[in-house]
Amino acid sequence: MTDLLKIDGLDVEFPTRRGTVKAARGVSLTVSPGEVLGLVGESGAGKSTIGNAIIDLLEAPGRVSAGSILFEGEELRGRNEAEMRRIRGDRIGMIFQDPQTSLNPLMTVGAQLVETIEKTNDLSATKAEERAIELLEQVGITEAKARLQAYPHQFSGGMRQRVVIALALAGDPDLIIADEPTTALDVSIQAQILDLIKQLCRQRELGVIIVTHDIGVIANIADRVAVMYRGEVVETGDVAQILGAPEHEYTKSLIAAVPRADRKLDRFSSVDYIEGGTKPFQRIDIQTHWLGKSLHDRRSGAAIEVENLGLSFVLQKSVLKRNRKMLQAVDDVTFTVAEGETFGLVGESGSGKSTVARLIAGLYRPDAGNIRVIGQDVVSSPRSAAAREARRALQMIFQDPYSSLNSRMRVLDIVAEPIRFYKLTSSEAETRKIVGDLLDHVGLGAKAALRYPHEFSGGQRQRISIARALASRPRILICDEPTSALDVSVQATILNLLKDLQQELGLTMLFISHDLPVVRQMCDRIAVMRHGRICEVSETETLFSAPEHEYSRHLLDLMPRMDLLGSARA
Amino acid sequence: MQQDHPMTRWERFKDNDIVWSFLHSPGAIVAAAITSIAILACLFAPLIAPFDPFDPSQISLWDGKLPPAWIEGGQPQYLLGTDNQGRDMLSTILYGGRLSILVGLAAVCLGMVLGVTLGVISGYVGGVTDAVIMRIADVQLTIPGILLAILINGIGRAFLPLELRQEFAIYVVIFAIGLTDWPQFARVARGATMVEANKEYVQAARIIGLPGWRIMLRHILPNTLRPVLVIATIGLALAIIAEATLSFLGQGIPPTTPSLGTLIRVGNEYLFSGLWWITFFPAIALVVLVFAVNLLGDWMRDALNPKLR
Amino acid sequence: MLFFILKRLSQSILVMAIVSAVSFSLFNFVGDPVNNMVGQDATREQRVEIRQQLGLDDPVLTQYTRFLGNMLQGDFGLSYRIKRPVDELIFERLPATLELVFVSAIIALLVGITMGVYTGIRRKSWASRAILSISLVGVSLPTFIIGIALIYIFAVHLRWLPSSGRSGTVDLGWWKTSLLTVDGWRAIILPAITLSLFQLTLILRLVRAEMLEVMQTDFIKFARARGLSERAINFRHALRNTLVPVITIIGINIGGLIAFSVITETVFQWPGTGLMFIQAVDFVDVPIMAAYLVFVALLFVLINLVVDILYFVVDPRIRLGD
Amino acid sequence: MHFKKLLTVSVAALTVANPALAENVLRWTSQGDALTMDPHSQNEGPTIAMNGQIYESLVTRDAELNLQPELAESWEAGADGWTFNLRKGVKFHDGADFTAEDVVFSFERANHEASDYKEQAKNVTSVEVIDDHTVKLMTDGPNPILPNQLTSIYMIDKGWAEANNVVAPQDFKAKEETYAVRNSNGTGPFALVSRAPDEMTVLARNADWWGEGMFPGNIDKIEYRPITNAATRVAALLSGEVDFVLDPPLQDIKRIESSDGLGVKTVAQIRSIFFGMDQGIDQLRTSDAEGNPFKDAKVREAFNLAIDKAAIQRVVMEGLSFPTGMITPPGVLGNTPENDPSYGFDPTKAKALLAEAGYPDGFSIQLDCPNNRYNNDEKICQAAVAMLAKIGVKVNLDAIPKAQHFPKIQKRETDFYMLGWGVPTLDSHYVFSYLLDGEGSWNATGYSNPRVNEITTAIVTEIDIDKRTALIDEAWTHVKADMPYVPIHHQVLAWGIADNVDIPIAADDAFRPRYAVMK
Repeated sequence: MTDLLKIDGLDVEFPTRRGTVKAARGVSLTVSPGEVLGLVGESGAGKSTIGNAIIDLLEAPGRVSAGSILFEGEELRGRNEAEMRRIRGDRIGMIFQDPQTSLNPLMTVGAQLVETIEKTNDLSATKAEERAIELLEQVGITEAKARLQAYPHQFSGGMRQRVVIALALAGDPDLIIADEPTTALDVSIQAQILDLIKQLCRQRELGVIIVTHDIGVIANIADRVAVMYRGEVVETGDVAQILGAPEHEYTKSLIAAVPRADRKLDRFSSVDYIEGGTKPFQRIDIQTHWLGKSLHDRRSGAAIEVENLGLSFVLQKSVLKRNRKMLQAVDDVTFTVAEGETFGLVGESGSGKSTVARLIAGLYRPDAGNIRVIGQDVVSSPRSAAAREARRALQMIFQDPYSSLNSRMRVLDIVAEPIRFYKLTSSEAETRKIVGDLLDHVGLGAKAALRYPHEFSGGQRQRISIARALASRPRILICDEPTSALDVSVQATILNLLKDLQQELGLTMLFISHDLPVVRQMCDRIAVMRHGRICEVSETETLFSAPEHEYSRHLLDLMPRMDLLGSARA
Repeated sequence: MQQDHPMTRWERFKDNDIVWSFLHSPGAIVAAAITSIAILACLFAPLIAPFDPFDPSQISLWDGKLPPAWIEGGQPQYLLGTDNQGRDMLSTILYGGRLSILVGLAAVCLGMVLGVTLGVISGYVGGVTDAVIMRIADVQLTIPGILLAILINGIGRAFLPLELRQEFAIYVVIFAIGLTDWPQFARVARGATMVEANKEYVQAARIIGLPGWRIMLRHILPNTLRPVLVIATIGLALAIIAEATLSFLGQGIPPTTPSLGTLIRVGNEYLFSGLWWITFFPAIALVVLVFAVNLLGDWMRDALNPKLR
Repeated sequence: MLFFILKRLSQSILVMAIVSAVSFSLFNFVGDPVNNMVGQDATREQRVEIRQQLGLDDPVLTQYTRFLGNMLQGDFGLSYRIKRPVDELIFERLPATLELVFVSAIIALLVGITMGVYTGIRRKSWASRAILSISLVGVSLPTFIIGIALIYIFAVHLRWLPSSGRSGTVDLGWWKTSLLTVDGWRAIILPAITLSLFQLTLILRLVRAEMLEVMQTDFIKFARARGLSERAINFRHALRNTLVPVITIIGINIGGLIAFSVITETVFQWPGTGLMFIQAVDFVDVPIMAAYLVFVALLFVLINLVVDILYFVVDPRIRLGD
Repeated sequence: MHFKKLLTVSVAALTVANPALAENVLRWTSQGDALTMDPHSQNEGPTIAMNGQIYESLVTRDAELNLQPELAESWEAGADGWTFNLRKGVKFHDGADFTAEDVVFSFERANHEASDYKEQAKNVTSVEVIDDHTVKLMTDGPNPILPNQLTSIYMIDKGWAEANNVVAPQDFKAKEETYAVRNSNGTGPFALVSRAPDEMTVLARNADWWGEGMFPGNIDKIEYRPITNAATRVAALLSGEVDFVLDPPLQDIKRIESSDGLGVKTVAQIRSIFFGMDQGIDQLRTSDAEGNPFKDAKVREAFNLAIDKAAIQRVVMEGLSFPTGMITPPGVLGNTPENDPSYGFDPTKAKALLAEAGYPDGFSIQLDCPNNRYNNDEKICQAAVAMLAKIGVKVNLDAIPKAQHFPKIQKRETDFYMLGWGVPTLDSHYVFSYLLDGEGSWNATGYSNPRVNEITTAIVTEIDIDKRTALIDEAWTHVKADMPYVPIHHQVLAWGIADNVDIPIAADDAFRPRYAVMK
């Protein structure tokens, strides 16, 4: 089998003012026709750079500094722009991550297809249109002829990604590079798109490179896998071998850090290979420390009680009420979280799970229903002293580590803000001491206090967020997808930290996630949400072994099959 | 960027992308230099200028209309010549520039404070407050700034008592220009606020239980300042031009304490009579000043827009 | 769509109501109109008489109601100075202003967009850098300085073009145009360039900035990855997307042209509404000032309405909804 | 390349000069356009000048300002009025004959409530028709100077006015403009062809004019374009777009003179510029001084001595002014070589006088000044500020448009102000009654000398010319000693004229096209 693409010793550099950054170092890869190569790695590993380097579309000022890229036996390096333009689209197709932004919003889908088709094939307008319809049908779009006249915004996300694939196929390429093609999509749609790519690969004898951070995607689609770490390919091999019996230390850590859906573990295996800097800092003695004062308030009973909660948003305004389009984001939701319990809320995007969290946190006011926090009604008189007091016992950790910290404030001021505002200490010196302790306790070290958020990585920022939440001495912690923006390896350490805190402080936790394996590791009980409603509430192990609701079963079916993952480092 | 010890303030300052970009952009450095020299020269005009053009007892009409020192007939103590009243052009330009810059700065500050306050409130509170503030801004935008300034000036002239008018001419101009500026600031601040208000750090602050004013002041305001600063710089250039235009149309600063615009208006009458220096030097001073401020604003816009860096 | 337009219309009416109140208040705050109407030799009795005849002694509310009623009929009263109906004066001078603004807008749009696109595409070329530097000088030059300089160079020094005024007008009955004769075009060139220069540079810089922004988007990258030609990428994809935000700004810019025509008309003695306005301010001719204010606001509101509708046409996301 | 070529061609096309015209077209400009073509509606300089080319009065002045017959061939004074013999065979532009009936009608119209010429026309109480071509203008008692007062009361056709419903002049009350605002029908040498206000007014020669052949003028067509901005006005002359600028700014005179094909004519104008000091009020409004320093003649003299009129003449006025000690110029009955010289310039003495008056450190005061009325008005005021500063008087200058300045004088709300005064009647009575009489409507100085007031009344009816002149001289001697004003100078008129046309300049600043000759 001859190689469709053979990359050898590829170096890519980005000259910056702080010196030249090597985004890829000596990367060698091969792809054969009809084969799916998975290129996996965490953020900053340089995986996307490889894809862009192949078709010579590196972001400025990046450049290929060494190595060769042989495509069907021809060298692609050093080609001029005109030659590359003939290769792009015609012989190598690209699929990008976000279907929302990959299509020109002002042109009909048909026009974009036709212009791409006409570029390679000298076809008449009607022929080109026929071909466009054919392509849309191939990627599974029904009523293709009618939909040619539609604009991208009239398609759903999954459909748009199908259009993107059709566009990538329009020039009848031999190689497709798909850069995180499913990351922006919901699980159920993700599976369909991956199936489509795999099917096209087989049918057309295409070579496919899938660039992803998601081991699940690799497990589902790849034939062979190349693992990248800090610009280098550390390991290449058959998918079963890499996932089941990795050889390189990094690969081993990475695979180990992937949350297992198939069984519950006590803790995530620590991944020191990656978070090399996570030295064990001095931890505080909760019993005697300022932070532990809330321990004495503990009581038994319900921490959060939600009754018949409802909230709708206006989607489209109109003078006439009947023309107004409303979205019932939360619809008759009822559940109770007991003190000290970790309660999970799962569902796909748009299921209303984050909205429920924000309702409880008081960021939105409900249209209907009631919420009690530690027995205190916080809906009917939200500004009463008792309601405020109850609310203070409740803190939240957010999804995006970048936007959840005010970049203009020092870490000290961020963490100290609730302490200072509620005057929880007697002096500024004490405040500083406590902030230092908290930062030590979450594994950052007290010295971090004087820095600004942008000096920290995503995982470290989540630790700052956690420290800020602790500074209010909360009894309830709402975690809204706290790790979904993080790399797998970092995710493990953060989840471990949350588990530790929960045990030490006896926190009640409301854990929101779309990621079933994570939820399984974290939660005692789980509520499954869909279209603003709760489908079922079950004990975690019950849900995973014997789901009651049809939708729960569907979700579980869609979980990436991890059969290939061996029991390595379990 | 993982260091064991926090950087000192100076290191952090130098390491700042914007500062770095500034130190590596010759245009920005030149512009900043010109702007600071101009601003300093004008602010310290009383110390630098050879004469005090506002002190009538220092003026001798017989020294009027002298050409610059290097031209035949010029006198060395009047480097850039004298105007029709016998005032030293260099001193007049320095004092006039001072007035122009002060008016510009004050007008921009007024517009900025008003606009940012209303904009942040509008963006954060939303609802009816937002609608009311933005409708007022719409009305304001419907009447072009320069017209409004002319009108406010006209009204100010007619409305203020005689004795106050002289004294308040400058304030009326500042008010007129500042008032026409605020919707711009309000829109930008509102936009930025709406972006920031949806960010999770603001939600975190709300969950902590901080009151709205404190969130706006401590969290949102500092994060909206970047785009506001860009607008303010460009706004300063526009305000200086607006003042000059008003004065040129005879609706601005009176000729007894002339700004650059007033000087150009007066000088323009001598354009054909060979006394080119009376209009040329103030015009050059104005253009260079505005150009420098614009250059700075331009660089700032690029530097603060991470996408284009 | 209907809802959208109705909403905009009601906003426009609100705007006009406020502007009319402002312009009415001019009558009460600005000067004593009587002084501007009587000759040097008028006696005190004559003054009192005129006040009564003008209804200046009526209660303010009565005066405002009268003003609104008259305004809706296009009646702004007689100019204090010229003693002719203001609406007639405005309509007499309207063609001059609108033609000037029209020609300027065309220059600003054509040159501004072309250069903006060029500098956006050839970001690094020396020509782009030169255009950008010059454009920065352009925004730094006050309109009146440009006007004076152009007059000095092209009229007085080179004697190529007339220094001021409008000439070669042809009366079409309902419109007096100067765009049908060589003389007319000779006269309009300098003021139109002067007026357009500032807006031209603004449009140029805006188009460039938007172009650069659009060039960073994923769909441009995806178009590149499909191997589309530079032409197709630049014009079919980038330019069209650039124009969507540019349209709003262009609406404001044309409004700016109307506002700045006051200055240009003054410098070039262009017999339009702006010149009339500034003369009215000098003479505190309140009916003209008030009418001009209302008239400019109306133009602005109309332009914004047109821009909103253009938005509908250009952007399918708004046109077709989600 | 093609584009470049196209550009060259189009520029060439645009720069081709107007095709040579067979007729003599005079293109001229001045600051302001006529407000209306109705001859009785607006008593305002540019309006009178424009209408004076179309309409005519019974009596006119030539370029030397001598009274000349126009629609009347001769006139004679009587005890109760003047008899005028009308010119025969005069036709209006529409062909109607000019008769005594039209004179009666015109005076009635000029005396109408809506007329702006009432002040002049009211001297004629009624018009008695003697025959078709003889009228007697009745006056209230003897009026020695009636013909002087008639030069801008234009004759209008009764029939035309009635036919077009313009029997009365246009009124500010009217909602509609009248026919006469944009149409005209006079007897004059030029007839209106087209008019776009503030833009362009075109007049064509009236071939049926009575004076055809009697005057040197050979202009066939007049194109008038008003240009408000002074620099732009000069630019139009320099660039050859106009042949004649009525009012070029003084500082540009040299430039015009030195330009090829252009020249300048100057003449002393019948207008004097001076400052008024309010010596009537007890406490000045804008001064830090207790009471009113101006009540002390020493202070008034100090002000007079502090102003360096020679410097103003040379630097501010470019030499185009005549420093003076009177507020009325030569050419007006009453100005004499004895009284005309200025008070001189002596800052030392001025300072001493101030000290004597009790103000060794001076005082502050506001000077109200117009900025769009007289030649370099604002600059004269600025110069005065500097000069008064040198004797310790701190002057705050408020320079504003004339529309806002003049009401201050009329309402007597100013302490210290600039005013200029022209004398259309060329008689001192016009000055006394407005500026020096205690009740004078433009006398904001509060000056009231009983003897001057007496003389002002007396000379209205005094027919004995010698006696009358002696009275006038006496009054001026009082004024010279009392110093209620600070006289600065008499203005000099300058016209910028292209060499291809000869236009005689006139001291009243009126353009008389019937004398204009194109070469």
